[in-house]
Amino acid sequence: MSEKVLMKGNEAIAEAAVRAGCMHYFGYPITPQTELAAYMAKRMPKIGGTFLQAESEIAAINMVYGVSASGKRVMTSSSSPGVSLKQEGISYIAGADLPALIVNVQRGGPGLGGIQPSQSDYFQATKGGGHGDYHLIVLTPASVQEMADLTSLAFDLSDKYRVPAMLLADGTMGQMMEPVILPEPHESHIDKPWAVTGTQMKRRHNIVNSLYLDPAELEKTNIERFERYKLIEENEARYESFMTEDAEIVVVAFGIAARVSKNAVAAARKEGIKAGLIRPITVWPFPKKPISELAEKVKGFISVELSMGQMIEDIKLAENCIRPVELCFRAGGMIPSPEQVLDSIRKMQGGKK
Amino acid sequence: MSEKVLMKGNEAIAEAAVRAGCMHYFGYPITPQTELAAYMAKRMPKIGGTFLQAESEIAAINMVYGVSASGKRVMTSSSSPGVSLKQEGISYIAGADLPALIVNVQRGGPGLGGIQPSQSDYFQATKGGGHGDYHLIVLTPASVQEMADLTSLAFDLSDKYRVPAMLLADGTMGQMMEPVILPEPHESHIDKPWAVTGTQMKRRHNIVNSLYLDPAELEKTNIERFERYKLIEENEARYESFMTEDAEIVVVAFGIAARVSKNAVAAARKEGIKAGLIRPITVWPFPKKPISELAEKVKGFISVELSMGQMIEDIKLAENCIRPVELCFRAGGMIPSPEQVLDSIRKMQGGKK
Amino acid sequence: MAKLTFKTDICKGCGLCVNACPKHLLTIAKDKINKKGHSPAEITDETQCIGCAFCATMCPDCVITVEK
Amino acid sequence: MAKLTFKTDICKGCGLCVNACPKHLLTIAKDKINKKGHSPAEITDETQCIGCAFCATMCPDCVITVEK
Amino acid sequence: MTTNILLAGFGGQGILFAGKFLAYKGLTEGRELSWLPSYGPEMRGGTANCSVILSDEPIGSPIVSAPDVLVAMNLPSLDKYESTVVSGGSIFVDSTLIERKVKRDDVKVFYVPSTSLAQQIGAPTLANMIMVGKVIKETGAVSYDNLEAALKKVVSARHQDLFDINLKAINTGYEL
Amino acid sequence: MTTNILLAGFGGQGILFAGKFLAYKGLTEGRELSWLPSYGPEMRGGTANCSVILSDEPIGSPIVSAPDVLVAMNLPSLDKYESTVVSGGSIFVDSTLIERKVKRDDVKVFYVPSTSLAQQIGAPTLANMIMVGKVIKETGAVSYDNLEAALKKVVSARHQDLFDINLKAINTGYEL
Amino acid sequence: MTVFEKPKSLTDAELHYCPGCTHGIIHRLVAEAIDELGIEGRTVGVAPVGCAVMAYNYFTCDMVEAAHGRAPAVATGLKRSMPDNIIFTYQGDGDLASIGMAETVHAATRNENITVIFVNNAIYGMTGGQMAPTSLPGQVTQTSPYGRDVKTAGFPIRVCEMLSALDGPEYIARVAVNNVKNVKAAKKAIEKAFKNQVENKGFSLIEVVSSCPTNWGMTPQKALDWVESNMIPYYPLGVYKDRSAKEGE
Amino acid sequence: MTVFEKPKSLTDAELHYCPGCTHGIIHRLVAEAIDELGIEGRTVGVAPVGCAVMAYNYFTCDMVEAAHGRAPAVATGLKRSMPDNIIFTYQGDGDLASIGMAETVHAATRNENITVIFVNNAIYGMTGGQMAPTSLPGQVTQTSPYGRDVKTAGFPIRVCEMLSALDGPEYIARVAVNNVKNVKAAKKAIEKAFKNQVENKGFSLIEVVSSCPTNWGMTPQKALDWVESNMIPYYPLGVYKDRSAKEGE
Ligand SMILES: Cc1ncc(C[n+]2csc(CCOP(=O)(O)OP(=O)(O)O)c2C)c(N)n1
Ligand SMILES: Cc1ncc(C[n+]2csc(CCOP(=O)(O)OP(=O)(O)O)c2C)c(N)n1
Ligand code: SF4
Ligand code: SF4
Ligand code: SF4
Ligand code: SF4
Ligand code: SF4
Ligand code: SF4
Ligand SMILES: [Mg+2]
Ligand SMILES: [Mg+2]
Repeated sequence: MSEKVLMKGNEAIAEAAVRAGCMHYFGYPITPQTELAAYMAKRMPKIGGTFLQAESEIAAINMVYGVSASGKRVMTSSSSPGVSLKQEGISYIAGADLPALIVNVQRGGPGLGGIQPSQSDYFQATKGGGHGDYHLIVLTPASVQEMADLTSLAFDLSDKYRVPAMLLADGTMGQMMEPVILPEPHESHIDKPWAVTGTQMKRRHNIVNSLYLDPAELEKTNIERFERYKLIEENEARYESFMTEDAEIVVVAFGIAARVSKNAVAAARKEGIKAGLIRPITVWPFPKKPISELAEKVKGFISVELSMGQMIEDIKLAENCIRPVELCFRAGGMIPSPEQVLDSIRKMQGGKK
Repeated sequence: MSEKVLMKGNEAIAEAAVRAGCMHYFGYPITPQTELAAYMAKRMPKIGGTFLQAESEIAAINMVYGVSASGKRVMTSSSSPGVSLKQEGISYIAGADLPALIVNVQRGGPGLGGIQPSQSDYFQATKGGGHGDYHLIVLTPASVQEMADLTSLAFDLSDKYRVPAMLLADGTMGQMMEPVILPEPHESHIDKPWAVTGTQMKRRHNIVNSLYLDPAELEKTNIERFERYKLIEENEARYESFMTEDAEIVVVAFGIAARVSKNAVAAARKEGIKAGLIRPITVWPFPKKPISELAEKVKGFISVELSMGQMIEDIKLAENCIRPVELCFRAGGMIPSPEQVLDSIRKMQGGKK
Repeated sequence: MAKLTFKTDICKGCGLCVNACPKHLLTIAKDKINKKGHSPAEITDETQCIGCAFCATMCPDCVITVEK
Repeated sequence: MAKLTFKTDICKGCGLCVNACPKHLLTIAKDKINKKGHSPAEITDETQCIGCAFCATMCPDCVITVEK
Repeated sequence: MTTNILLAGFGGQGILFAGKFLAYKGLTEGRELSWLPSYGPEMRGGTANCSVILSDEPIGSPIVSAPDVLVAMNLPSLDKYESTVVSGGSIFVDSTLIERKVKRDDVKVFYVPSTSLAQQIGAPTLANMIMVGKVIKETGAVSYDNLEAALKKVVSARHQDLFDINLKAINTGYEL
Repeated sequence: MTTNILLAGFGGQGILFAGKFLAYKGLTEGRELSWLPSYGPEMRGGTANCSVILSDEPIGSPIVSAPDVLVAMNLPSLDKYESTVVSGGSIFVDSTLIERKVKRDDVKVFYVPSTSLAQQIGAPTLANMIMVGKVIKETGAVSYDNLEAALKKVVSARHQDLFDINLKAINTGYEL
Repeated sequence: MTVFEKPKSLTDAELHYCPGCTHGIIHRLVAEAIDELGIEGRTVGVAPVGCAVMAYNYFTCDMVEAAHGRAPAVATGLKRSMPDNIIFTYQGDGDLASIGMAETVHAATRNENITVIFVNNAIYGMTGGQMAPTSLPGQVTQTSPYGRDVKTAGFPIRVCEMLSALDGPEYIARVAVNNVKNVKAAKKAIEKAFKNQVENKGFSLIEVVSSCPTNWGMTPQKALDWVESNMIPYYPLGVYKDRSAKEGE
Repeated sequence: MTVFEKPKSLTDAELHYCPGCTHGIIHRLVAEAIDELGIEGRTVGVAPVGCAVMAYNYFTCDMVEAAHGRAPAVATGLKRSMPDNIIFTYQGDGDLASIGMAETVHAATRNENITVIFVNNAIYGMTGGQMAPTSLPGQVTQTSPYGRDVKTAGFPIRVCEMLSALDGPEYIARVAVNNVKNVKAAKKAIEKAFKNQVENKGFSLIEVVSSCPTNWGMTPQKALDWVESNMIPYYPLGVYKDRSAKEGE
């Protein structure tokens, strides 16, 4: 096992990607994820990989499309406005059943907004910011260690299901340093017979495409894809559960919001309030099961978000609107304090809504 | 009152926009909405307005941003992949509190997909395809008459609330012809003291902007904006209710799906099944009230969509998961037949799920 | 004399070959119609053909094969 | 003789004016510090100033006003 | 009364135009109506079809999947849609271009050699309007009165010279 | 034990670097830790601050909103954060740049003329590391042993020539 | 002896193009170049969004369908991950010079080692005849119904001239396919554009002045005549840049 | 008599730029042009995303903040809806020549009647010093840590040269602000670029070769020297296009 090193979250993603066999990076500068590209700019030339600063986010995502079509692991990273620009490209990648990793280190919006941490691209990431019916596998790291680990996982899942993956982090995760044990180098062993590597005159040509002028055929590909999505929903929903066994009030939060919430839950326990935390590690697929199970026995849920309230809808859908779900939020780059979360917990404990 | 004329839906939007005082159109060609631009290309030069074929959808939406900043009514139109490209621009318009009309005549996706009618950009339109916390006022016409009427309404609402509006149509609505009574010409009477028309040395400079480097300030603008959203949710949710008074099974559908569903509901009634239809005219704000009220007395809901199932989530949230909500769908450009919808109604009538 | 073969099925009757022939040997067979609904090109007098393949060069649909 | 006025508060001590002065009259006051934490520029011998405004021309922050 | 009409043929046969005429005719009669084309990329060839509904009540779906009236202007269209016609409905066949007969016996069938007729009357591109004339006569979907008003609207301003020949074609069909 | 440290000052004073050193020191001691900078557009000036948490348990939020230890390298920082320090915590003030005194009396206060000291030892840019030395001495947030290992990691490979002077600065602070 | 037959690098699929559309000729020339250089097995083509969108069905090599305008970016990805493969894009004027302008200029300035076939038919064919960035002044299209007014709609872009002002690209040439002579010259230029890539020389772009009989509203032959009389005068044929040749001088 | 003072069209807000950053000089020149032409009351400026993002705080005229790279499109919208107003954009090299390349070329080819101030500092200032499309060969930046390798990162784009190849634009010139002489010439060019708009002549773009001491890692004066010794040789100053002048000849 490698030793612990101290790294920024953005850098941990980069190094973990390289170790996952990703030799091709395309990006366009934007705060707060510039360290990721800077790391790649140093690292890739040394190992014969590609670091290319594309002319735009749009070019970057389409370069990703090209590399992925060739069967190689590939990634891009950006932050909120840049990820909006990638939406058409992401929809194409999804529509062509190509694996890829897209990193969004979110900042406050809408518009140019600000550069402080945010989680307000949750809807965009989970419901489909691009056009058409599709999903991304969306992973939400809550530590620098997870920035690395989930990067590895993202590549593996994406290859396995031929579904693009997104690492949905926030500025805090990108900028903070923590000790991290980097994953061992590993490559994909998944065959990609569909890749366009040249026929070598040995097979019929491969075509990477998302056009189906016959709507019946397009419908068929959509339905087939949604069958894969169903498999993913069944097998790949991930979450961490903290003090939920006997919890009466369950906080649901991911990323930095989960870190803050953990403090709050611990503090609530000290006050004798039976609080717990469900931390989704994947937000698509959303970990419905633990939430619907808890719904049977708890008083209510609190959605803690760095947004005006987006995940709260998925919580309600997961728990079948059985219990109240309250929102505890900060927006625009602000981060809720443990005290704010604790207050929400207390309020739910006190008043039965 | 003007006489009935026969027009394609796409053309009805264009003429209605002109009559609503929209003198500026920017777009980039894409099927199935080309007739809209073609109409504008003929009409605008004759009335001293602007028709400009932009170099891309991105340029078009940013030209819209520019005109809107100057206080004038302005619009753009496109179809699914093109609307994905506009997401950053839409987020900017929302973030700068500018009114504007964006028309999406949807086609099948994801990716290049196909050119047949679809409703699979529902999530993108209603949950925010762009980054950050924001909403559009999303109107969904179900006839050529509504293509015209809702265009007028969209401009008015957008100006009133300083929230961009989207007309979310499908290819069928754009391509079909029906008799239509065009709205009388009318202009906005809403003052726009924030517009950048030149200070004329008479006032401090106006700034149209969505950047707030101080996150507390950005949060404040977000919260203020969400207060306006709340007003809109309270006052502007629109829907048509068809045979729901005594209904046991309520179909929820918009656009072409609603037209098809109306046939199915009528057919079900003939079979003695008490079916009804709620047709959302706005999907953001979603007409929660009629649905939650009906939930108390009906057996269940059926969401009929030209997608793999998107609006169904909003129906569940609206009815508080009290009754089952079944999905009846076609995807990729296919359109459900009245028989298919009728089958879903029969199934719900038969088996209690 | 050269030998011309037409894949008549896929000919679209566009007439570009007709114009390209320096010997004016080609014509669109107005009385025929292929399964795609087009009147196909044909050669009037093969004996005069010099095998220059100008016709084939201008054909967008690779209808014509020229042998000498 | 020209008269120079410095808005010392907003000077960033970049030194571009110092280099621009053909008469080498300007200097950065290393011992002073303004409220933004910069050592501001100042004129050493105003009597020598020819009022060419080269200094002001190169100042990115409009610190200097020149009168003659 | 509601008449669901489906017109189908090659691109270039004026299918959409024929449908438009019926729609405008309906409009001048003050009826409810809808017209919906199939649409595709602009490349020539392939099939074209169009749904027209004429009714005295508000129209639900504008898509005609079970036509009362089918106008088939080429074989692929007949093959594709013959079975969709409602029992008791009518099928109009361009018998110049379609050699086979309709197989069903629960529908009225009209064989109209419209493509050769069109050539005969000196309007080779107006087989479509001959069909329209025949449809009007046999189905009463729209009335025969005052054809001119509708035709004026559908023949674009720039091509009013084509007005007379279109009228002639419709009448040719009507008088068959 | 958990120590929540907040370092704050002007951009350019090496605030982030000082925090990084503490973080690396924690790493070499095998402790749990987090380091979180404030970040902004690259334009110079303005304030910079950084949260460092050192702990023997897993760390929840990496944001230090109630510091045990505040290092204030300029007046705006002291003004902003003085009140956030926990009762019984410590405040380290650069007394060269900050003329006023700390108003609270429920905290330990250390006035360190680190900017002038730095000039005196010939390392004008290392006031930050003098502060670090003092923090180590007074708080024991990290141990004094084996400073070199941590310093080696934080001083980038290309600048190992700066190693000695940094060490000197830390020791200067430690020995105050 | 066979004097002329369909190149091997074209599949047997019938082309969906309109009668007399020059896309077919250009496809054939590309296939001939691939045949001639013997690179079919290692070539990957990138289809645009435009009438040629289904080019992926027509070439026997591996194919990728790119988003509208982004073919050069997709090709960049392909080339960077498979430097030994031969990558070409096939793009229309809307695709390459309007929505994809940034991708075009940047692939050129990077001297990305790819081959770009640029079909300039002065119109948006696929979407039914809208104005293209290369539509001529005064040209009537669906979106310039009164003729392209350069005052409001701008001047046509001469892509070769513009790209030649960059340091990056290796080879930039303009050809036409309106008659036998021009087709033969076009063939040579296209071959050179592929050969450059084989020899790692970098970015080659061939602009092919072509026609769209359908949307120009002309017979196929009239359209070719219009190419001669209207297009070529505005878009002069020739080699605009040939870096190696220059270096070789 | 006042020989030199802050122009009226600048607000009293302190500039947030780094010490010695030439953005300040260029702002002043723009304001002087506005003052001189007496157009402040009808001018609307468009700020970019880049270090000059907050330019909206510094000009006394109405201002709009555009998305990264899209200022020419925003300006087009403003100009089309208010033809009597004077619209200018102020953009960096990343903004104008990388992400915004398509918008730049198309505004130019449309001869859109706007004024573009293009600040070429060969770097992405705001985001902390990444490679710009105009970074010089060999230049070390955060994303070209071993120096810009033209083989993989491409050649710098000479915007004036490229745009001058288009028929559209009215006036294209390159100036610098690294010394008094150049600043004075820059002022003239910027004034002309505004005057052209007042006279409805069309698209004018002034490229201002400038510096970024912070991300170049130099003192402000060293950075200006580097402009002289490295930037100007690669980006020669001068008028690249002046259509009316030509017509007048
Ligand atoms: C993002 C996006 N915008 C617009 C379209 C619609 N569209 C399809 S092809 C095309 C232009 C085709 O013109 P050109 O590139 O000149 O190719 P041609 O058909 O003339 O060969 C457009 C605008 C699209 N598919 N995607
Ligand atoms: C869509 C988008 N992509 C990227 C960014 C991040 N970004 C902000 S400024 C900038 C580049 C600034 O460079 P330049 O235009 O040269 O201006 P300078 O700061 O050098 O004056 C970038 C990439 C953004 N805000 N939006
Ligand atoms: S080969 Fe030459 S001569 Fe023979 S038919 Fe063709 S063009 Fe005419
Ligand atoms: S050129 Fe080809 S497609 Fe056209 S008519 Fe001649 S053979 Fe037929
Ligand atoms: S005005 Fe001229 S002489 Fe006087 S200080 Fe400034 S630069 Fe020097
Ligand atoms: S140029 Fe201006 S900011 Fe710089 S030192 Fe001189 S006066 Fe100060
Ligand atoms: S529309 Fe034009 S470019 Fe497209 S296939 Fe037809 S003729 Fe060719
Ligand atoms: S980073 Fe560079 S361009 Fe930006 S303000 Fe600082 S010196 Fe100027
Ligand atoms: Mg074209
Ligand atoms: Mg720059």
